[in-house]
Amino acid sequence: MLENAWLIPLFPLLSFLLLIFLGNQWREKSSFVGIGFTGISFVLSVIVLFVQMTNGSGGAEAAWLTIGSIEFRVGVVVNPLNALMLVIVSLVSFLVHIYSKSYMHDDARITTFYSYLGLFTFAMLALVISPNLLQLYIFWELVGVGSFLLIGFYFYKEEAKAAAKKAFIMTRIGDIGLLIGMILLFWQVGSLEFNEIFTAVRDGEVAEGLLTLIAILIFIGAVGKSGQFPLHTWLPDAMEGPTPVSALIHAATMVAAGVYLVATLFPVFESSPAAMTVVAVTGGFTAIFAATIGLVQKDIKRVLAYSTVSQLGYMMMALGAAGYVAGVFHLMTHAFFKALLFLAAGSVIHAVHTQNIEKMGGLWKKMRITGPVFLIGTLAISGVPLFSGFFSKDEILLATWYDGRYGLFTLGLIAAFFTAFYMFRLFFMVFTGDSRSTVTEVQESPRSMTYPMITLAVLAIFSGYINTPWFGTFLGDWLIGDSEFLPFEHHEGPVWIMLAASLIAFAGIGLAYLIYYKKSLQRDFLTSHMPNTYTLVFNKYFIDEFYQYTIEYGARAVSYLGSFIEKYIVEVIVAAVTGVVKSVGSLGSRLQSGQVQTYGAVAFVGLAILVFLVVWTGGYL
Amino acid sequence: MSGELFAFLVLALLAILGGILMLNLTKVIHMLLSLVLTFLAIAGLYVMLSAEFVAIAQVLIYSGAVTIIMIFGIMLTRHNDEQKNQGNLTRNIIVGAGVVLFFITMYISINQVSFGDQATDLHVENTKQIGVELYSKYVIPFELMSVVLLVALVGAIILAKRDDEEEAEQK
Amino acid sequence: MSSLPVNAYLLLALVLFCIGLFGALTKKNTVIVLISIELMLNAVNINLVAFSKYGINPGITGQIFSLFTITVAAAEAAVGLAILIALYRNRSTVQIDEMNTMKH
Amino acid sequence: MDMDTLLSYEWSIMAPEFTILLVATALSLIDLFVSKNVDRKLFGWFGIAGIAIALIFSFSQIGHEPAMILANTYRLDAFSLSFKILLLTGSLLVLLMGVSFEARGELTYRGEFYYLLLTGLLGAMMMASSADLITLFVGLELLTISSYILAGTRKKSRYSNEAAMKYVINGGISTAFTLFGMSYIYGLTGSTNLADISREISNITPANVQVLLSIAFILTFVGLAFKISTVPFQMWAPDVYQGAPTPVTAFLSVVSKTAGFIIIIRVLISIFPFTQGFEENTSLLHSLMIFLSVLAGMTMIVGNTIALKQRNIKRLFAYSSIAHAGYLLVPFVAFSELMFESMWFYLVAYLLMNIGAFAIIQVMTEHSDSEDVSIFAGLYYRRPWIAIMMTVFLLSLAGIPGTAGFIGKLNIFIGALFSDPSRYILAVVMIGTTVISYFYYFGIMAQMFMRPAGSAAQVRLPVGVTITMVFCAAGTITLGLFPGLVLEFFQTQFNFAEMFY
Amino acid sequence: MDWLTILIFSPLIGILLLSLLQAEQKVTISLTGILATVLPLLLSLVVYAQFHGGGDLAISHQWISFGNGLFQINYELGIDGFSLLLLLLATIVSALSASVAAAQIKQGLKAFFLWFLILEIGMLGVFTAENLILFFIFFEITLVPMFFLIGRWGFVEREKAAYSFLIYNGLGSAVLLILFAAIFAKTGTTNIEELKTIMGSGDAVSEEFRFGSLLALLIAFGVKLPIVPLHTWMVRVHVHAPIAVVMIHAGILLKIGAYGLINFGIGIFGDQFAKVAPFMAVLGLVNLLYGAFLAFVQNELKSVFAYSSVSHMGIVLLGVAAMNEAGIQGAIFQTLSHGLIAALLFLLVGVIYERTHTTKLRSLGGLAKGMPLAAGFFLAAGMASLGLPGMSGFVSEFMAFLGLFESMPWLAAIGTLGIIMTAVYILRAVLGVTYGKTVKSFAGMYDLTRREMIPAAALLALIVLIGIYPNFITHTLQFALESIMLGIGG
Repeated sequence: MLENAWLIPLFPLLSFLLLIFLGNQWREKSSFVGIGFTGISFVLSVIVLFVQMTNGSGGAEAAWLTIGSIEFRVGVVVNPLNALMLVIVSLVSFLVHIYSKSYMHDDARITTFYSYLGLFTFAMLALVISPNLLQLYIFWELVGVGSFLLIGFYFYKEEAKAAAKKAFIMTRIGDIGLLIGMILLFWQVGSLEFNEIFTAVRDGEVAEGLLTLIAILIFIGAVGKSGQFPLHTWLPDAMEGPTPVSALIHAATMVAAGVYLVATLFPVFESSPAAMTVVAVTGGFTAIFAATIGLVQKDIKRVLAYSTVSQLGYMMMALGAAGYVAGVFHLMTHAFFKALLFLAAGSVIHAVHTQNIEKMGGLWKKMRITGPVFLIGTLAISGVPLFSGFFSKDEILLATWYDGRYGLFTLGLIAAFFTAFYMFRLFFMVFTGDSRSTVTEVQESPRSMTYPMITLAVLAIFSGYINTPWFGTFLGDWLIGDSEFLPFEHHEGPVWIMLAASLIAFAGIGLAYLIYYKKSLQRDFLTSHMPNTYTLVFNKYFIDEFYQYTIEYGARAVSYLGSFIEKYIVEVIVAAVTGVVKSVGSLGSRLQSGQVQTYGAVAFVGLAILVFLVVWTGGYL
Repeated sequence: MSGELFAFLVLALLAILGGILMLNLTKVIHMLLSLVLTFLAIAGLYVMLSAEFVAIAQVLIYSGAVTIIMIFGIMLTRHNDEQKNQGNLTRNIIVGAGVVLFFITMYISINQVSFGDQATDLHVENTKQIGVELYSKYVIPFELMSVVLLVALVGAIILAKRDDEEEAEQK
Repeated sequence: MSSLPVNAYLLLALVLFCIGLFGALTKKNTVIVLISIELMLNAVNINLVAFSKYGINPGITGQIFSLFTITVAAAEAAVGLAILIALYRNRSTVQIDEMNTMKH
Repeated sequence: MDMDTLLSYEWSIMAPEFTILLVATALSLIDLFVSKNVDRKLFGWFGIAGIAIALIFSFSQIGHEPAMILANTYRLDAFSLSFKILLLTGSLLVLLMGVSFEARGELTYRGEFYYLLLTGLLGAMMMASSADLITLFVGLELLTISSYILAGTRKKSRYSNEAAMKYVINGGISTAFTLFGMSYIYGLTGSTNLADISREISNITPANVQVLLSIAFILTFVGLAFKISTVPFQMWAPDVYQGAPTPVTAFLSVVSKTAGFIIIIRVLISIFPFTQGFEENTSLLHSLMIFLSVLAGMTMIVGNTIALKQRNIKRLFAYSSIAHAGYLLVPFVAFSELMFESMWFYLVAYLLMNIGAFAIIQVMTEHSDSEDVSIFAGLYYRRPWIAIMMTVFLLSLAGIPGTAGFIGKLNIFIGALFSDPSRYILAVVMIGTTVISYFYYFGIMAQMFMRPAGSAAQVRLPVGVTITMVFCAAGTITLGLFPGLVLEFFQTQFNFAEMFY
Repeated sequence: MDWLTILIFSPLIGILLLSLLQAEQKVTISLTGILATVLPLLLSLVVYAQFHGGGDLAISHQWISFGNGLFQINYELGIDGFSLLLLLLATIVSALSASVAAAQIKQGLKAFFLWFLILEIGMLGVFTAENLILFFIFFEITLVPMFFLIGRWGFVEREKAAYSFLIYNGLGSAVLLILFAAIFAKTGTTNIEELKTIMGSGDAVSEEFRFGSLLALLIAFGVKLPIVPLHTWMVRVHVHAPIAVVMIHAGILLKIGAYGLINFGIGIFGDQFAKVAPFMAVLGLVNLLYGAFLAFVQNELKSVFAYSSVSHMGIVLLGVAAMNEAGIQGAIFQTLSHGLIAALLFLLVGVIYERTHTTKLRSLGGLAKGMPLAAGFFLAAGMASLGLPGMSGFVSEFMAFLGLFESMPWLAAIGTLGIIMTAVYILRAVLGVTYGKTVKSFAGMYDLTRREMIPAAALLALIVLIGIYPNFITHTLQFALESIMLGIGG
C-alpha cells in the first residue's frame, strides 16, 4: 500500500498539467479540477496515515540517475513524520483550493492560479515523501518555484515582480548551502538515502568537524526556506502574492519545509552539538527578532508574516534544543492556526479591499464568521490555554528548559509575550472600535471561504490535544515510535513553566487590550519616547537596505569591474594585436611607394644583409 | 712589377674610372660615353685572360651595339639630358651603406679563395675552341638563344613602333 | 705562370658590380639605369672569364657562358629600351621616379 | 664531336619542346604573312592545340628512363617531367583565358601575344628539363624576356608600360644577382654541368670555398627570388600584376612562378646538399636553411598583411600570390621526405585556384572601368555560378577544407613538422598568416554575397574563359575531396631519386 | 549500410533540391529547407537505433596518402555514446532552427538554407569523425557558412561579428591544425583510437610534447567553448547573428569545444590532463563567475544570454576538470542541456524581437500580458537555464559540482556562487521582460504562432525529459564514459 504513496503527489501534478495545457478557456471551472484532485490527494493522505499507523513505515524506490558505479534513486517513503506532513499539506492545500474559488473569483487568470497551486502542492507533497536528500532537494527547489510563481502572480505589479525575484534568490542562497552540504555528505557517506546517512552518522563514519559543517550547511538551506534570520527578508515581501497563497505556502507548508528538513535529518544534527546550538540560537533569535518587527507593522499580512517568521524561529529553537517532537508538534498546530489567520485576513481584505490595519476597525459586527475564527486563531497563536498553540508552545519551552538553554528559554518567553501582544493588537484594530474603512458595505465572505476557515478553526482548537501532558503524548510516541535513529524523549515539565507561559500570554493580551481596545494607554508610546528605536524596528532593522548596499551593490561593482576588464583589457589586447597586424601591412604598403628603385634597393639591401649574416654566422668575419 | 700586372692595373683603373665617372657626371650622354671606356677596358682584360673572342664580342656588342642603341634611346626620348636631382637622399644613403656592407663582406670572402692551377691552352685557337663547344656541347642553349633573340626582336619592334601611323595606314 | 692571382679579377668584378648596382639604384634617367644593369652583367662576365682561366678545372666553358650572358644582356637592353620608348610616348618622361602611378 | 654522336642522342625526348617551338615559330611566321583582318583568336586556338599536343607527348613520356642529351644540357627525369606537365597545363589554361581577353581593344598585338606566351613557356620548359647552368640561364632569360614584352603589350595603357618598365629594371638586377652567384658556382667547381658540379663539390675541401659558395647560394637564391616573388625581391610583383593584361598576370603568377621554383630546386638541390656545412656533419644547404626560412616567413607576413589594405583586385591577388610563394618555400626549407610531393601538389592546387580566380577577374574587369573589389558587389545575385566558382577559388586559396588548397597546406604542414628538426615556428607563421588572409579572401566573398549589386555592368562569358573557370573549379574541388587522384599519380609515376645524378 | 556517411551527407539532397528551385518560390523553399533538415534528424534516429541494436557503425576507407604511404589519412567514421548524443542534439536543433528560420528570414531564404545545410554537414561530420584530420576538415567547414549566415542575415553589426567569428575561430582551428599535423608527423597516425593507445602508454612522444599538445587543444577548443578571455567574439556573434543561427551556434557549435576537450583532451592526453586539472578548474571557475557577473549588468537581452553561455560553459570546464565520472558526465550533460536551453532561449528572444523590434531590456517589460504563452515559455527556459530541478540544467550542474566537490572542494564551493548569480541575472532578464509594468506597448503584438510553438515545445519537452529522467541518457553514455575514464586511469 505504502509503495503506492506516489499517487498522492500525482494528482495535484495532473491538476497542474491539465490546467496549464488544456485549461485556457475553463475559467472558474478550473477550480473544480484543482479542488477535486487535491481532495483525492487528501483522502489518500489520510488513508496512508492510517495505514502507516497500523502497518508501520514503508516505501518504494527506483533508479533515477546512474553515474558509473554511483546510483541516485527516486521513490517514496512513508514514516510517521512524512505521513503527518502529507496530511497537513494536503489538508491545508485542499482547504485553500476551496477558499480560492471565491477569493479569486474575479480574476481572469484563475486557471493559471489553480495550475500553480497544483504545481506547488505536487512539489510539496513529493518533498515530504522523499526517501533521500537529492529528491528532497529537487522538490525543495520546485516548491520554491511554486512559491515564486504565486508570489509573482500579479506579474504586472512591480512590487510583485520584485518580491518574487527576491524570494527566489534569497531562498536559492540557502539552497546552495543545502546543495553543498548534501554533496559533502554524499562523498562521506556514498549515498544520499536517509537511512544510509543515518546509519553512517550513527556509526561515526563522518568526522565530527565535517559533520558539523555539513549540518550547518544544510541548516542554511532551512534558514533560507523558513525565513530565518538573516535570510528572512523575502518572506514578508512574499505577501504580495494572493492571500490564499500566503496561507498555504508562506504560513502552513513551504516555509515549514525548513523545519521539516531539520526534523528529517534530526539524527545528523543531533550528532553535532555545535550544529544543534547554531540551530537553536538562530531559531531563538529569529523568534524574538521577528516578533519585535511584528509589533509595529501596519499591513495585516505583514504582521502575520513576521509572526510566521517568529513562530518558525520557535520551531527551530525547539529542534535545536533537541525538542524533536515539540518542533514537529508546533509545526502542525502552527500550520492550522496560521493558515486560519491568513485565510481570515484574506476574508477581511476581500471585504475591505485594503491591507492597512489603520483603515479597518469594527468588523466584528459585520463579519460574524470571520471575526470569531480570527479570534480563535489569535488565541491559539498567543498560547492561551486550551488552544492548540498553548500545548505546542509549552512543549517547546519545556524542551529548551530541559536542554539547559536557559537564555533561549527566556527569549522564548519574551517572544511569546510579544506574540500575544501584537496578535491582539491586530485583532483589536481590525475587528473592534469604529470603522475607519472607506468601504461602506462590508459583507461576510461566501461560504466557500468561510467553511475552510471554520474547519481550520476547529483544528486550531483541538489539534493540540494529541500531545498534551494531560491526555497523553500520542503524537510524540508515534513520531519517535519505530525509528531506530530518534532518541525517545519526553519530559514531564514542571508546572510553573506552563503557568508562566499562560501568564505571559495573558499579559500580552492585556497590554494590547489596554492600548488598542480600552485606549487607556497611549498608542504612540514608542513613537514619542523612543523614535529612533521605532524607526529602526518599523524599518525592519534596515536589513533590506543593508543587503542592498552591501550585497547588491557589491555584486554590481564586481560586474562593472568585469565589464571594465572586458572593455579596457581584453578588447584592448585584441585591438592591439589586430593593430600590429594592420600596421605591419601599412608599413609594408608605404614602403611600396611605386618607386622601382626602392624595390631594387630593398632587394639589394636584403641581399647585402643576408650575405653579411651568412659570412658572419659562417665564422669568416 | 711585371708587365702583366701593370697592364692589369691600368685596365682595371680605367674600368673603375669609367664607372666612377658614370656615377658623377651630370649629362646623360657623358655618363654613357664614360661607360664605353669601362667596356673597352674590360675587353682589354679579356685579352689578358686569353679570351680573344669574348673580347671582340665585348667590343662589338657593348661598346658598339648596346651603347649605340642607348644613345638612340636618349636621342629618341631627347628629353632633359641632364641629371636633375639626386632624388631620394635617404634611399641613396641606405643603398650606399648596403653597397659598402656588400663590398666589404664580399671582399673578405673573395680573399679566402685561392686556386692553384690555371688554364694554359685557352689562347690556342680560342675562337675555334669556342665554336666547337658551342656547336656540339652547347647546341641546345645556342639554338634556344636564337629564340631569345627572335623574341627580343619581335618585342622591340612591337613595343617601339608607332601605332598611330599604322592605324592611319589602315584607314 | 702568372703572378696575378684570380682574386684581383674577382675584386675588380666586384667593384664594377657595386658601381653598376649603385648606378641602377640611384640614377634618375632610365637609360642610365638600364646601362648600369649592363655594367653589372659585365662584371659577371669578368668573373666568368677569369674563372675560365684561373678556376678549378679551368676551361673554355666560362667564356662560352660569358658569350651567352653578353647576348642575353644585349637582348634585354633592346627590349628595355623599346619599353622605355613606348612609355615615353604615353608619359613624355624618362625620369624613373615619375613612374609611380601604381603603388601601395 | 661528330654528326653521328649528335644523332645518336634520343632527340624524341624533346618532343614537347619541339612542339612548342614549332607552333611558336609557325605562329610568328603566319602572323607576318596573314592579312591584318584575319581574326587572331584562331592563333590562340592553334597555340592551345600545340600545348595540348605537347602535353600528350609529356604524358607519353611518363615512366621513361632518365635520359639526357649532350651532357645534361637537356635532361628528362621525373622532376622535369612532373613540373613540365604543370607548366603546360598552366599555359594551356592561360591561353584559353587569353583567347577570350578583350580589354577594349587594348591588346593590339594579339598574334604576338600568343606566340610570346609560347616562347615564354618554352623557356620555362627548358628550365625544367635542364641540368646545365647555361641552358638553365638561357631558358630563364627566354621566359623573362618574353614576360617583359607580354607585360607591356597593352601599349596604350600607361599602367602596362610602367609595369613592363619596372619589370625590366628589377628583372635586370635580379638577372645580375643570379649570374653573379652562378659565376662563383662555376668558378669554384669549374663546370656548368650540375652533375659534374655535384660530383666535384664533394671533393673540395670546405675551408677554401665554403664561404664563397654560401655567398653564391645566397646570390643565386635572391636573384631567383625575383621569379617567385619572395622577400626580398617581391616588391615588383604588385605593380606588374596590376599593370599587365590579366592573362599575362595569370601567366606570371602561375607559370613563371612555377618555373622559378623549378630552377631553385634544381640548382640548389643539385649542389648544396653535398657541401660541408658550417657545423660538423651538416650540409651547407642545411646550414643556410635558417636564412631561407626567415625569408619564407617574412614573405608570408608581408604578402598577407599588405594584402589587407588592397582595394584593387589584381593588386590584392599579387600580394596573395606573394604569400603563396612563401607557403611554397616552407616544404623546401623543411626539406623532408615530403618536399617534392608537397611543392608539386601545392603548385597543382595553386595553378588551379589562381588561374581560375584570374579568369573570373578577367571576366569581371574587362568590361568595367574599375578594378576595385567593389565590382564583385552582389555578384551572387547577378551571376550566381560565377560567384560560386569564385568562392571555390577563394576558399581554396584560403586553405579551407574541401578544396585542393587545404590538402596542399596540410601536406606542407605535415612535411614541415615531420622534418628534423620540426619547423614549428615556420608552421605557426604559415598558419597564422593564413588566418590573416581570411580577412581579404572573405572580404571578396562578402562583397559577392552580402553587398547589394553595385554596377549592373554586363558580364559576358566567352567560351575560352568559361572552360578555364569550370575546369579550375572542378579541379579545385575534386582535388580537395579526392586528392588521391593526382597524389597517387605523382607517387607512382615519378621517382625523384632520378634527379640526383 | 554505411549509415554514418549517409547521415553526414544527407543535407546534400536538400542542397541539390534547393539549387533547382527559383528564388521566388518562397513557400516551396522554406518547406524544402525544413524537410532537408528533418531527413538528417530521421537518419540520426536510425543511427540511434542501430547503435543500441548493437550494429557496427564504424567505417574506414583509405583516403589520402602522403609521401607514398608514409602518412595515411583514412576516411574513418564512428560514434560512441557521447558523440551519438551530440549528433542527435545537432539534428534536432538544426531541424528546429530551420523551421524558425523559415518563419523569420525575410529575404534570400534559398541562399540561407544552402549555407545552413552546408553548416549541418560540417556539424554532423565533426561528431562522427574518428580521425583527427577528418575532424578538422569538418570543423573548419563550419566556418564558411557561419561567416555568411552571420554576415548576410544578422543584425546591425553583422559583418563585424562575422569577421570576429571568422578570425577567432580561424585562429582556433589554426592551432588545432598545427597540433594535428604535429601529432601526425610524430606518430604517423591520426586515428583517435590508435592515438589513445599510443599516447596512453609508451614513449612515442616526449612529455613536453604531450603537454604542448594539451595546451594547444585548450587554446583551440577554448576559443570555441569559449574560455574567458577568448570569448568576446562569441558575445558579438550571439548579439548580431540571426536568431536561427544563434540557436545553432549556441546550441551546437559551442559544444564542439566541449566535445573536443573531453574526447581529445581527456581521451588522448588523460594523464597530462589530470596534472593540469586544477588549472582547468580555475579557468572554469573564472568562466562561470565572469560570465555570470557580466550577464548581470548587460542591458540587452541577447548579451545577457551570451554571457550566460560563457558562464554555463564554465560548468562544462569545471566538470571536466573534476576528472571523475560524476564531473565528466556532468560536463557532458551540461553540453547537451545547454544546447537545448540556449536554443530555446534564443528562439524566444527571436520571438520577442519579431514582435517588438527591440531586445533592449529598458524598452521591454510586462510582455506576459500581451503574449502569455511566450512569456511562459521564456520563464520556463529561464528556469531551465538557472538549473531548476526537473529540467536538464539541474542534473548537469549537480553532477558537475558533485564531481568537483570530490576533487577540489574549495573551488567548487566558490563555484556555487555562480549558481546564485545565475539565478540573479536570469531572473533580472526574464522577469524584466515578461513581468512588471508594460514599458511600451507594441502594436500588433501576438502570441506564439504554431510554427514557433512546435519547436519551442519540442525543446522544452526534451529539457524536461532529461531533467525528469536523466537515466534516459546515461544508458547511451555508459560505454563512452567508461572509455574516457580508462584514459585517465580511473
